[in-house]
Amino acid sequence: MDFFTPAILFGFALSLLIASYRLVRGPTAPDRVIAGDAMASVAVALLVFLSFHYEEAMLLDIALLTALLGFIGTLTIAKYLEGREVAD
Amino acid sequence: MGEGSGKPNRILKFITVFLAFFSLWLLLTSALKFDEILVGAAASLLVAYLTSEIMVYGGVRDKFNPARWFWALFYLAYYWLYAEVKAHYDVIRRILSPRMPLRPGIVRVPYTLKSDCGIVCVANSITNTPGTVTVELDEERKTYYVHWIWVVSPDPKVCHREIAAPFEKYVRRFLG
Amino acid sequence: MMVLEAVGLALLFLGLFCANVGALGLVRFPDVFIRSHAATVMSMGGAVVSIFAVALMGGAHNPSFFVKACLTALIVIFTSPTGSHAILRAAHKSRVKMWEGTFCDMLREDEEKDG
Amino acid sequence: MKGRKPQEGMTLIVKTVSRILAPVMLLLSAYIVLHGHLTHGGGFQGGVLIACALVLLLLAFGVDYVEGKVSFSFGQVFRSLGATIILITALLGMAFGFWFFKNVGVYPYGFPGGIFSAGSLLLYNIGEMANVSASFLVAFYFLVKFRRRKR
Repeated sequence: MDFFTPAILFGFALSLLIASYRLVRGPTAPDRVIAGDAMASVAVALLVFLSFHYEEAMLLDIALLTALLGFIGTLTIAKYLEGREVAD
Repeated sequence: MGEGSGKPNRILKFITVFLAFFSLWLLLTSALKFDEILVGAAASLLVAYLTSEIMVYGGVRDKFNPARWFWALFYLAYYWLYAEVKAHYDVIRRILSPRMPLRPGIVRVPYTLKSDCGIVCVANSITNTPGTVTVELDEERKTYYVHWIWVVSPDPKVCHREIAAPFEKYVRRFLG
Repeated sequence: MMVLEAVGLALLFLGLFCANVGALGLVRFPDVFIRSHAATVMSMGGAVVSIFAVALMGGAHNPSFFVKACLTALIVIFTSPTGSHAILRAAHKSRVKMWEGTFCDMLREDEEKDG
Repeated sequence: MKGRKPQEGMTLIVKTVSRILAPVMLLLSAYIVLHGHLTHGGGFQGGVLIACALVLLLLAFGVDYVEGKVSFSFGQVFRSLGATIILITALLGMAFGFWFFKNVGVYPYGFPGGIFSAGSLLLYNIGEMANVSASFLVAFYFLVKFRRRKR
């Protein structure tokens, strides 16, 4: 198992790197939000893998909360882009 | 929502939500010690008391029907082993081919479901399969507006047959 | 237990392949709506399959790890399509320019018909 | 839906998903607060998560819905209640003959690693959770109302 760990980490890092091109470059704001959302879910997977590798159960809680809080951020930006107030 | 307005139904709803939260707490702590169970029961009692009206609409009796659970499991197996794999293969082929065959468009997809949870389950299933994304939901016309990566035909009947019908057929059995 | 670990490892590499291909599609596709399909490949095929694979690998020795990781995957399955739907609806309402080769746009037609 | 006044909140999909997720977030915050002395996290993090659950409902359903459930004055009262619990916990240390904020065992200690093993730290976490969650909620209400009056 430890033999494959560098390859797995490299795969995660490569996908995050390629997607961050769209995050930096994206012509409109929804492009950036879509790329950031996808990167957040891959980062959750990376946290779960690190929790397995270091045998650290607390990283799982952090992954759970990252998945939940990214959703709230996406909804907030969506409401802002629709051109409405947060309240209604 | 008309059936969910009696006192026995409210108590039944409360018990259902409490059981769900208590099992979630046991899964989270994953330790069967006495103090964990005591504190977890207290916390899930409090949260269920506060939120059981928000969480479950309508009646609660049919949620314990075993036939519905069987159909839900069947739907999960169909969804993860056939629909997702097929859609992923299709979109990955389009990404990797050098000429990128694309014919995108937003089409109307009518639906015939009644309950809120069923509508949302089908909409999220459509979004979760790559190739189709639900952009807008119109409750009065009973229509999803779906962005499709390869529009076969803009006719709503063809779109319903290609996109929503395989999910609706099973979701109707367990969510109505 | 070796079988579970081998299956988990194979699934993990499949998930990594999907994540990289989805990221590539995110770069190559021409507009927001089409890019969201690639983002779905990244979050469903990449993240959820990887989480499930790691859950299989760790769950061989430690059942609570399996349960918590599957809970994380469930939350990703619930939230990812909803966020995608909300952001695309906002993009369509704020008139983000669509690709020139777009075949049809029924939603805009219906909105203009209603006035 | 179209051509008339815009609907309150977001679409049915977002409403239903946030209706299911917000109670789960409340339970997770209870887990974080009550295990505050065993894991990372504690009163502040749990309180922020409660405020996040209410903000999720506020985004999905609109501010009038959330104010019908948790009113502004209830938030103020709850915040003061949390501060009072923190003060009582701090004074307990002096009441038992030690210094300010000394951790004392107001209930019998359990075995190490259990929930009942922390003395008055558990009470402090709960008070901080009440204070922080209500403060964040009141701050969000202030922001929303200020924006509305300006328009």
